[in-house]
Amino acid sequence: MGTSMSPTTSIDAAAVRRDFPVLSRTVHGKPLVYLDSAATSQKPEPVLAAMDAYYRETNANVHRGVYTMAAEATERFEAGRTAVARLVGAPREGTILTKNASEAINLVAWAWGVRELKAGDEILVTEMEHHSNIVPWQLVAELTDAVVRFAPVTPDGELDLEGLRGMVGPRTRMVALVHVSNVLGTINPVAEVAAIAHEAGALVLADAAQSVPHMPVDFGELGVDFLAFTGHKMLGPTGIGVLVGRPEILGSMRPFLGGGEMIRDVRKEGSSWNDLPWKFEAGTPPIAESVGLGAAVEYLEGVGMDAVRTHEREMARHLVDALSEVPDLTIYGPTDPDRRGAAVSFSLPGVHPHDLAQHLDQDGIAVRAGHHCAKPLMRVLGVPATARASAYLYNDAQDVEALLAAIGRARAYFS
Amino acid sequence: MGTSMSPTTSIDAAAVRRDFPVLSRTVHGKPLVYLDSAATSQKPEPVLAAMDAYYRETNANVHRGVYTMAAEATERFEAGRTAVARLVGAPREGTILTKNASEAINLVAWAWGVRELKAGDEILVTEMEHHSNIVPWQLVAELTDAVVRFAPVTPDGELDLEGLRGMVGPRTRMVALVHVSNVLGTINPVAEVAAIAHEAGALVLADAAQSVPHMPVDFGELGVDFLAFTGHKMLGPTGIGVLVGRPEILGSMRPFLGGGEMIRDVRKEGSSWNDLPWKFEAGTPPIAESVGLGAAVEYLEGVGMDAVRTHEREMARHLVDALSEVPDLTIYGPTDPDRRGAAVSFSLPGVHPHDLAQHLDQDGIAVRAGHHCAKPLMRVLGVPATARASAYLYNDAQDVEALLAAIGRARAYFS
Amino acid sequence: MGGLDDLYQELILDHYRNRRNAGQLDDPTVAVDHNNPLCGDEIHLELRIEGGRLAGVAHSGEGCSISQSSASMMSVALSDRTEDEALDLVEHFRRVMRGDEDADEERLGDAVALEGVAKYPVRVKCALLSWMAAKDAILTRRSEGG
Amino acid sequence: MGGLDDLYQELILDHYRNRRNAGQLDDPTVAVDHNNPLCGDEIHLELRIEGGRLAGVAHSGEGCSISQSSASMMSVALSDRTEDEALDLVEHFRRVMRGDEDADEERLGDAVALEGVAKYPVRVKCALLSWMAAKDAILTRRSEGG
Ligand SMILES: Cc1ncc(COP(=O)(O)O)c(C=O)c1O
Ligand SMILES: Cc1ncc(COP(=O)(O)O)c(C=O)c1O
Repeated sequence: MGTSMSPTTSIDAAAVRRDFPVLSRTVHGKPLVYLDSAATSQKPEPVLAAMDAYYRETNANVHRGVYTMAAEATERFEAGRTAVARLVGAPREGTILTKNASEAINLVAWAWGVRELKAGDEILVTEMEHHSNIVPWQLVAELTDAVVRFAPVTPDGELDLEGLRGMVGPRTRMVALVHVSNVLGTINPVAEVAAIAHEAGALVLADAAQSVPHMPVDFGELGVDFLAFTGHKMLGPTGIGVLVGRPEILGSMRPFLGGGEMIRDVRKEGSSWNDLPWKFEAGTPPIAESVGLGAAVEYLEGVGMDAVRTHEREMARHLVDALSEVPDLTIYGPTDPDRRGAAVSFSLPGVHPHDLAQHLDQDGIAVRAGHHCAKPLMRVLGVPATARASAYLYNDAQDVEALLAAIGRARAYFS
Repeated sequence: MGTSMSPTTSIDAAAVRRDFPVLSRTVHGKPLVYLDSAATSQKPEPVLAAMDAYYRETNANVHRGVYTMAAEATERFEAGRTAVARLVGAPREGTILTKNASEAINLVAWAWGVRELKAGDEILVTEMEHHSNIVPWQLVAELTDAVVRFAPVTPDGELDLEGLRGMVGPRTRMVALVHVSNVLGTINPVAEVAAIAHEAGALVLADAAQSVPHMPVDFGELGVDFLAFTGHKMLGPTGIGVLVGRPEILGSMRPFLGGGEMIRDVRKEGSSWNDLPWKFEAGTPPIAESVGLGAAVEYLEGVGMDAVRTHEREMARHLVDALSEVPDLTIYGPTDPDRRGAAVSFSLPGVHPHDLAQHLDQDGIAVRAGHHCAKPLMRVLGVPATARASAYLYNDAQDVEALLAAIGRARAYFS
Repeated sequence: MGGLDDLYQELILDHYRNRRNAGQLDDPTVAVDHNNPLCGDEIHLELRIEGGRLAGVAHSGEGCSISQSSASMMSVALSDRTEDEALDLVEHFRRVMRGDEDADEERLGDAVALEGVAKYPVRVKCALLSWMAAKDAILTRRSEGG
Repeated sequence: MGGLDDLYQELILDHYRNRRNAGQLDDPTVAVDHNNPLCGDEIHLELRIEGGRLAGVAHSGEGCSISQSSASMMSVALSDRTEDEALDLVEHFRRVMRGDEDADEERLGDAVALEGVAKYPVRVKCALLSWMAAKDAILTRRSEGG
């Protein structure tokens, strides 16, 4: 592990870092080492500038206004959608702006599930899902007497594809799975799962909260019906998420949230719906947030998603290599950087993840400790919690070195 | 109508204006006269600064993080909630952050309505509701075979309280009404309606999107069970809204959106829920937006909600007086400034609201034209659309003079 | 009003004040209702189709000067065209409104005056309302009439 | 580790390494399970109540040094108290954790070492877990036992 990046990486991490104001802060007098991007990413200057400029220059409510400022606001708002659609190769009319990835999944669960699911129908998720891809299905199953089943994870933290295949059958109506696990880092074979599901006549939703920010993702290539992700993990602001859906399916669905914007006509006797994507956007949308997300997409495109992925593969390698040096430490998920993202969970006997995170914080290092919103997976792994270090395009090998040194100090403290 | 404010107003509008960067812009070479705050408000410097500082100084995901930055982020995020709760006299645990007012109403419609409503049950709204307080109920009624009924509006644009009383009966389960109409400006007697509804055993939801920003509102005094409002209309950012609910009722409700944050435990067999208010907040919340909304509340408190209301009563008077000078112009809603907010809708024979708004824009004046997301009310008024000028704490009598002069020019153009 | 001259030409105001082909037909082949959900503009459009030609076009409804004058101009421009010519012309007008094509004065007639609307995205929907209704009416007729 | 000394005092590490009253009781009057949903810490708490006194306190579960040592200290601090004394002490500890009161060393015993946790809001929940479980257990006993 050296201090300079591997030559296969075309990211100039030092230059990238300068674009992120928060990365120059200190914590307890130490420079911040931010290794929690799987929870939320930091934001580069152009994203902050775009949102600020929106409010200072042309803030107005969108879509309905005749006046100049409203037209300008609408243009900037819709440009955010266009950028997001472009990034994942999705049709604009199938690109719905929500408040976060969780709402995006709930949208499908409620708008499609509540009306389509019948008693005994099955929703298949996996044991490595984030709560956001479990609880909406449980809530809807409770209303419809459908059943939520969990496809197994192998002991080394990969999706058990054969196990999943065996669980897909005529009662399966929806297969909802995470593209990249926020705990294990595992990259799942979504296209294969989609083929299996479609053959059985089920729909497929991919939770791409941890993939879209970190690697090239193409909606068409994945072959899924729905793709959910979230702005704040991809250099964008909080308060915005995305549901991409196949327009034919979205078109045939009833709306979810009701309100302004999503209607064609409202009468006392009933209402009719606006065109896609607006049919699924009730009320004033996240306007400044879409502007910010658009700027985030442009930033990522500027770096290049291939370069981001290459960089993170290197970071995954650094993290796995470094953590493997620590005696007794257990890494969860694949160790092969080609099979994983740069979120690496681990545990250290005798040092509870909370205590570890607290100690690392003392050295300026931000890592996450806990169940990572994946309690069923924690039970499969047989641990109440793990520590997780997760990297993004602004991290470098020095961050990993700092982490390794601090883990050593924490270990000494508790032994 | 003079150029100086009435002495009863304790707002220094000129000083206030300087806090709003966008107000110094020009449109078509003319200084912006922003009279569309009922659609969305402009944002003062401290709100922009608070959000920007959040991202630059301490952005992290909230609630679950042990490290310093996560604790700081959580503190700033929750301080926004505390400020909002304080503003409307609500308990913190009953103050739920949503993405906008529409989601807040949908939350009640879906979480409470889908489970509680039975065939034949009635939801009573009024003819002056915004679509956001109609469509969610229609969608839920469709699923439950409940019925949505509309309490009448009088010819002069007030709620027909006796008419409403006659429609409340043993089948009424929910009375959902707007506190201040976004079209008519009418201030509804919410406390009286709440008493009528409660006597019949129904719950009451007030859509306070147009009241909380503009006047002192106290959750307890209103006597409602739920109060919905939205950040972007009260000097705050887009992407955040608020549902206030009585904790007993919220506590007995099933959750709405499922995901991270809102759970206590997730098991394959089922899940249990976090404490209020988080039980209703799925996924990463609008963190920066809460920080911004908190700053907006502090700004409003600094001015004083009584002063805001006094100022707007004067603005309503100016608007009504000025528009009354225009021959043939019809004003909708009460003309008595004590009975209305400062959103004033009107129509002018021979000049379609769209054409009027376009002409006014040419003079730098931003007003809204259309159905204002209140199509059932438009049908009651017998017009397809109206023009609407709406004022806020940064408007002054000169804005009204500019409006009046420009209306005169538009009239001449089309006659 | 210099800046608005693009939008409100004399021809537009003329069609707004004196709408051509306003009203109903005695014997329509097909009728459709369209509205612009964002602003409340509404149109009721009737076509009488004889031998594949638009022998009668009539419109009524409510709306702004742009949507009303556009309906009036559309009714003139499409009258007496074959269904295919009419569909082509609707498509041409749509592309003009999106800024994708220059207006062909010969085919559009007075409707060429609406070219300036393309600069005002919100108003484009007003201008298109009646033309989209015409397209819908023709396609409806075809799917029904075989 | 200077800055952490508040949080990780020697006493805390001692209770973490050697938990007092860890395990199960033979004959519990009441048992409760609590967990901290935000971090996964879990406690199983058993009380034996004799003549209104906490004659036995035992705890088991998983968690960080703060929650584990706090459970150990709690078990010592509450042992042999009357129910009311125990509830008062839990309330006192809760107020100390919220920064509303100074710690009363005489009543809290070793648990006074946890005072510094108040500065770390996220960890306060770890420290409180076992104490809240104790309160719940006593109240449960009362509502059941009459
Ligand atoms: C009376 C009223 N209710 C509800 C809303 C909806 O608010 P939002 O668009 O923020 O959901 C609005 C504003 O558009 C409104 O004026
Ligand atoms: C895999 C995965 N899915 C879904 C989510 C939920 O995203 P959000 O909190 O923005 O709704 C997250 C992040 O928390 C995640 O990591």
